[in-house]
Amino acid sequence: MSKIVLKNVYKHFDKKVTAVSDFNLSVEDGEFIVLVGPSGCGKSTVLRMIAGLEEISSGEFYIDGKLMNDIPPKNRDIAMVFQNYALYPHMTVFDNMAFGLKIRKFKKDEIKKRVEEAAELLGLEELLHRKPKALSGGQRQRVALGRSIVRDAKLFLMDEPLSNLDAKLRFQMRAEIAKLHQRLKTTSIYVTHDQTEAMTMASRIIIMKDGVIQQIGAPKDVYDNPENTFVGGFIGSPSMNFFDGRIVDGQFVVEDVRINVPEEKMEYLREQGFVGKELTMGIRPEHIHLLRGGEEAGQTNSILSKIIVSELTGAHTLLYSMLGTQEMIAEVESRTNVSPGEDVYLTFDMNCVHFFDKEAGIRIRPEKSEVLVG
Amino acid sequence: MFSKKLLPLFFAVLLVLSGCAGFKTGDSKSADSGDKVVIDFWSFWGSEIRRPVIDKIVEDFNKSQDKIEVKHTFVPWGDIWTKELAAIAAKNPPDVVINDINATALRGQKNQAMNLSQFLEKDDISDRFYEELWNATLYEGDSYGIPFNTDTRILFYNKTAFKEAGLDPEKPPATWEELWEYAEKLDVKNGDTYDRIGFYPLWGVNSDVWMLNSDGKNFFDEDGAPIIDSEANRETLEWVLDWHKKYGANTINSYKSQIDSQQGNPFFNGKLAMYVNTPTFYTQIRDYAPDLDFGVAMLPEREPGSGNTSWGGGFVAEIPQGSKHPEEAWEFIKHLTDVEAQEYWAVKNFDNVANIKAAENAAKNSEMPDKDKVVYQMAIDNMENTLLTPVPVHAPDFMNLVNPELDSILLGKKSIEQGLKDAQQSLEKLTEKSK
Amino acid sequence: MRKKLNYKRMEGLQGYVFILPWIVGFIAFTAGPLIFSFAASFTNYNITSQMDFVGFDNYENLFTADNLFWTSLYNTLYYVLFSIPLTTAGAIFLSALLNQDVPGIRFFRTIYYLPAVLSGVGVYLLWMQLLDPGTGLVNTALGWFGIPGPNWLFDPDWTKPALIFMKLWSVGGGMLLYLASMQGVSKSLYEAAKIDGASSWQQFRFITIPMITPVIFFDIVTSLIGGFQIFQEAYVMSNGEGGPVNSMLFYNLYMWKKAFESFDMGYAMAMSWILFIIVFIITIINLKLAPRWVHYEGEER
Amino acid sequence: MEEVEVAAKKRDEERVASAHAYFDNIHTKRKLLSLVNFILLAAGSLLILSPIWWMISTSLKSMAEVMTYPPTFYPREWNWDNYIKTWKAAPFDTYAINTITITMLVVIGSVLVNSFIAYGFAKVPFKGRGILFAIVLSTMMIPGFVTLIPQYVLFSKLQWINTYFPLVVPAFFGSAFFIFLLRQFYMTIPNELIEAAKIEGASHFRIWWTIGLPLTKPALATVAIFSFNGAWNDFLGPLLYLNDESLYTLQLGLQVFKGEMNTQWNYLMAGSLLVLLPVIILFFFFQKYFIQGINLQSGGK
Repeated sequence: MSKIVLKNVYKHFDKKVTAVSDFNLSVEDGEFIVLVGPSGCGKSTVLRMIAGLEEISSGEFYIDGKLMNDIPPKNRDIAMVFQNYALYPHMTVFDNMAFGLKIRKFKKDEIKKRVEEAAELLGLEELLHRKPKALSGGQRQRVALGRSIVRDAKLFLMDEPLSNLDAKLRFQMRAEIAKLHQRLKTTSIYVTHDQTEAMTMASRIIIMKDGVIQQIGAPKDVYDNPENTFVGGFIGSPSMNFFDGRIVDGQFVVEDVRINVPEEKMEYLREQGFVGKELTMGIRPEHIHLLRGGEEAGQTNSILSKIIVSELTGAHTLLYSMLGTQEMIAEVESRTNVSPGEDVYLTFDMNCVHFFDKEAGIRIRPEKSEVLVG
Repeated sequence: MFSKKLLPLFFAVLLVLSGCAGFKTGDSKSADSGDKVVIDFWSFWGSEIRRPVIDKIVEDFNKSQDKIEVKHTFVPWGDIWTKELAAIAAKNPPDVVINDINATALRGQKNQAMNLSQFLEKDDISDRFYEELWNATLYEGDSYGIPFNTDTRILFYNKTAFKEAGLDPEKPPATWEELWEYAEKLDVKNGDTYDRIGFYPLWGVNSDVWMLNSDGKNFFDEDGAPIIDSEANRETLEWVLDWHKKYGANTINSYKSQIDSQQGNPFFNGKLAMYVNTPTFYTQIRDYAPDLDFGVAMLPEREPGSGNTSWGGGFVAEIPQGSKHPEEAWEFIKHLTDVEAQEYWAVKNFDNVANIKAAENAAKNSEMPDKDKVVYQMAIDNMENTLLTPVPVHAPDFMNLVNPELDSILLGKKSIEQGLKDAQQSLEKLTEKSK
Repeated sequence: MRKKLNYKRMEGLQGYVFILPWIVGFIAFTAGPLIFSFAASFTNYNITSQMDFVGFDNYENLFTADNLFWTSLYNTLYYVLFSIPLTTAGAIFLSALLNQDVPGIRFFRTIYYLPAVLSGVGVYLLWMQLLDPGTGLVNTALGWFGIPGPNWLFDPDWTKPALIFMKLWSVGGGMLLYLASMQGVSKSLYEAAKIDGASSWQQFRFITIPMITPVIFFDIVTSLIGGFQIFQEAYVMSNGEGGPVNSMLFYNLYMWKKAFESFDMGYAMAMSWILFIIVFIITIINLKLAPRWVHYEGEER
Repeated sequence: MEEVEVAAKKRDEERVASAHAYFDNIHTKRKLLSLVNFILLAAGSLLILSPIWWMISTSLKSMAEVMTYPPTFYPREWNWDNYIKTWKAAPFDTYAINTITITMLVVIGSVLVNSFIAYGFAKVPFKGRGILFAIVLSTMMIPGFVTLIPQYVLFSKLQWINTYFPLVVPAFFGSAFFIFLLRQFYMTIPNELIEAAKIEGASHFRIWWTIGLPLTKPALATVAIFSFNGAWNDFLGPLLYLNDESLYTLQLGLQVFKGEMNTQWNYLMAGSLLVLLPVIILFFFFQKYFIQGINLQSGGK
């Protein structure tokens, strides 16, 4: 099967714009890699370089140890699903799926067998003789998938395949693609701008910004330990809260609010000389808790805040308020009945916060120990 | 679908066509019949009337000897000379071409047509033709084309209309003044429109013909100096403008567009009483208005004694520069312009021919009906008055400068004095430049 | 680094293979005559007897000593300026009508295409008849509405409008192009627009027009090139003269007269290269402006 | 409570009624629009057809009637045999076969080769593509007159004079007009389609053949019609390059009715109409091909 490696890959357009810089990645056989990032971050360019649709400006790209830079797309043994599906409008579903096989001179019955298998897998049996314009969006998406499956390629590339579908279909297809991958175990690289898709489907996520990899890791890893404020903010919904402040006397001071910092965090902050410096503290909304009136109220680390908006999302409620002049979102149990305008006490789970260098936005981590938090 | 069917079809077509005549390269004259020299002869005579006549002349020539075979090709009128020019440039021209007589000297100067003096030295046929025609073919004393046919301009008038207007049908107008008086009498006005128009000078010919008629002088003198701004020309244009005012632009343009486009001519049904055209116009009267009672006359004089000068043109047979068989071509041209062929042409086409003898014979030819003979005789008689206006070799495109001035004058955009002065100046500039 | 023949370069080579027929044809049939005409524009070439180098004389004469050159240029610009917008708009409008479901639409399409098929001298002679100020069909019809028709081909102010009018008559060729491209516009776009409450005009303006801009662009560029080369109609309808008062003396007509009547071929070739430069500049401007308004579905990225 | 129910029922009814009214309204509107279209098209057809009626009417008149002034709108006598006389006035059978031969080859060449070249310009990236394309366009900008003589000399050197080669062979090397036209259509094909095919393993040649050709069918039909028209009506080409009357084409044949002195209008018009007829018939039946547009945005929004 296939292992792919990208080493110091760069992409320049017109010698001026650098779309991708110093991209390094090693993918194991059977992995499902998701490239995620805002539009224009270079993720599609990476995919297209892997596909061979764009030239690699510098760096190396290997499949199974073989340098692929100068191999044309057709010889890379890859399959790709496009955002617009790129179905051939003048061919039937069957012909669309069979196209690649015909070109590769497969025998007629073999083509038929493979297409029918894929069609069955995707529930397209009834539609084989239709043309793309007679299909719904979801069906077209399936045909595009089917076209890739029949090829039995080493590597499966998907470029925002779900972005043209409505929310419900997207959810459904997401699960289907994940299921498909579990069955076929083909190494896959998937590009999306939707972090939820990334989180739910990936075996590893690559977060990109401005052509540079921000972090690579398993979804949980990336979620729990964002390397920088960008990743912290991009992954997770609602996104992480960030507060600018400084460490004074073992406390994190945000404007006029003071919050105690646990000693183990203080230790490495002190060691690395961040005391008194401008820092950014990041905390996920689910790590901000609502204090019941009375017993716990008024204890340390509790903050009195006026709720501006309260949003019920189902199991949870999002509470919007302000910490000083900075916006704050808390995700609390939905049974809590809090109305806008109400003053409540919120508390931070300080074991789950991250501190970032304010200038660089990079997470400050314990120097020696690899102790993970949370 | 469309791919699989098309390709074999395409090759099948190619295969079939490879046997087709249009795809055989090589010398088109390779199929010589025996030892005969085949010469190419291009003319623009392709109509059902003229074609058989010229074909017969060619056939007679081919039968008359056994050394030369003339192959006649019809090439469309006007475009024939573009084609000839290209063929001359490619050094693969035909051997004989019919071309415009008025530009013969120019083609001689430009080395397009062959200098024929080498043949004329051996057999001089120059005295076969009207002198005016022969002179038009000369450049620096050498001839570059042999006159074939010619034309002149005569006045046609409607005798019935004359009678109605109380005019003597046997006494056509002799001067411009008379022409005007007659027209006044012949006009039949009906409210704003005319049921009959007496005469308008610029239908059938242009104002330059009247300027020529006025004093027998062209726009250039013998030395090539422009003389367009002359007293006579000014008077002529004044006279033309008088006519213009008389009938008004709307009436004039309406008739003119019909006449120019060679459709619908008001002379045929008596809506126009007098009309200037070539003698061959008679064939149209004969064919399209057989009942019309008409007479012919020479162009009137500007004033008694100024002369009935008329204008003519015609065609020559020439040997393009680079012809492979000039000797044989010459033989054919001699045949083409000899009495027999010329007379045949004249009688069959009712056309003025260049050969004097042939023209005179034709007028007496028994095949020609009496009515035809009257007109034909007039055509021959008028040759004495007929001048040609060969293109001056030093200013071949001078009309580009003159025409707009004449247009401006007629449209009232410029005074006659100004227009002629401007024309004179631009012509002087032009001749100056090309010296 | 080995950069000799990677697949992108291979692809580039394929590109050359695709355009190879054109390159071969260009070199074999076009380049030679073009170079020749360029070289000859610096000579007094008269096709048959002379071809002496005269430097920039031809060009200099054109700009400094030849009024007719300017007249012909003015006439041509006038014609282009009015005929291109009118015929383009006319063709788009007509194809919009012919793109509808109307009974007998196939006949209508055929009828409107007819004038584009009719070509050559015969048609222009026919138009001379129709534009006859007295009995011509055009002025007769205008008369029904109480409009006194102009003298068309006899009035220097009306000759060019007459030619433009004639050109409008035969917009059927352009109509074909637009019809073909309108067929490619997705029905779903119209459906979406209808749901958004767009009127027929708005649908036309905001969907049809943008989607056919590639063809509009093509039409404008090629009709500009063609418009500058107007010749035959003027040649026929003015009896080869360009009159009255040179009002139909278009650039190519003047060039033709120079080349084939006074055999001043070198001069005519110089004229042709000046025209080339004018048209080339306009085309380049067109190409540069194109990305602002031409929408290529295929390049949406 | 009953009151409420009644009110609700009434509301429902009203809603249904208003929906009916809405759809009725749309329906009548659409009908009305279609009617307006029809009237517009019919009125326009009269405008288009009136010159053609003039041709038909002239073709049936006797020459004497053609020459009467003022002209008659209907022929006084309908001389149907004019058509037979016309056809017999020259070897039109031969001319027709010749014209069909040339036209067929030109159409085949134009459709295949231009599509091939245009694909290269639109969808294969290669170095110098922009400049080469500019040169393609440039070749349209040089007036034909100035290259006429050198081109004739060239074909003469190739020994191609008096053959169909100069008329047919260039069509197999692409024409700027058609290359540009087809390029515009290729540009509207989404790049993803091409890329998808590349990944599936298709070469550009394969993509052109299996995807490019079928997807540009309407444009190809347009090219076919245009090139048919061009070859069928070509006058200058056959005039220059054919010396043998047995090789002449219809357009050259028609010229026999035009003389230096007078024109046989009735025969000329009859001939022109006869020559026109196949083109019209072809167009009528061919139009379904460019009406069969292919919805290229099938994947998209």
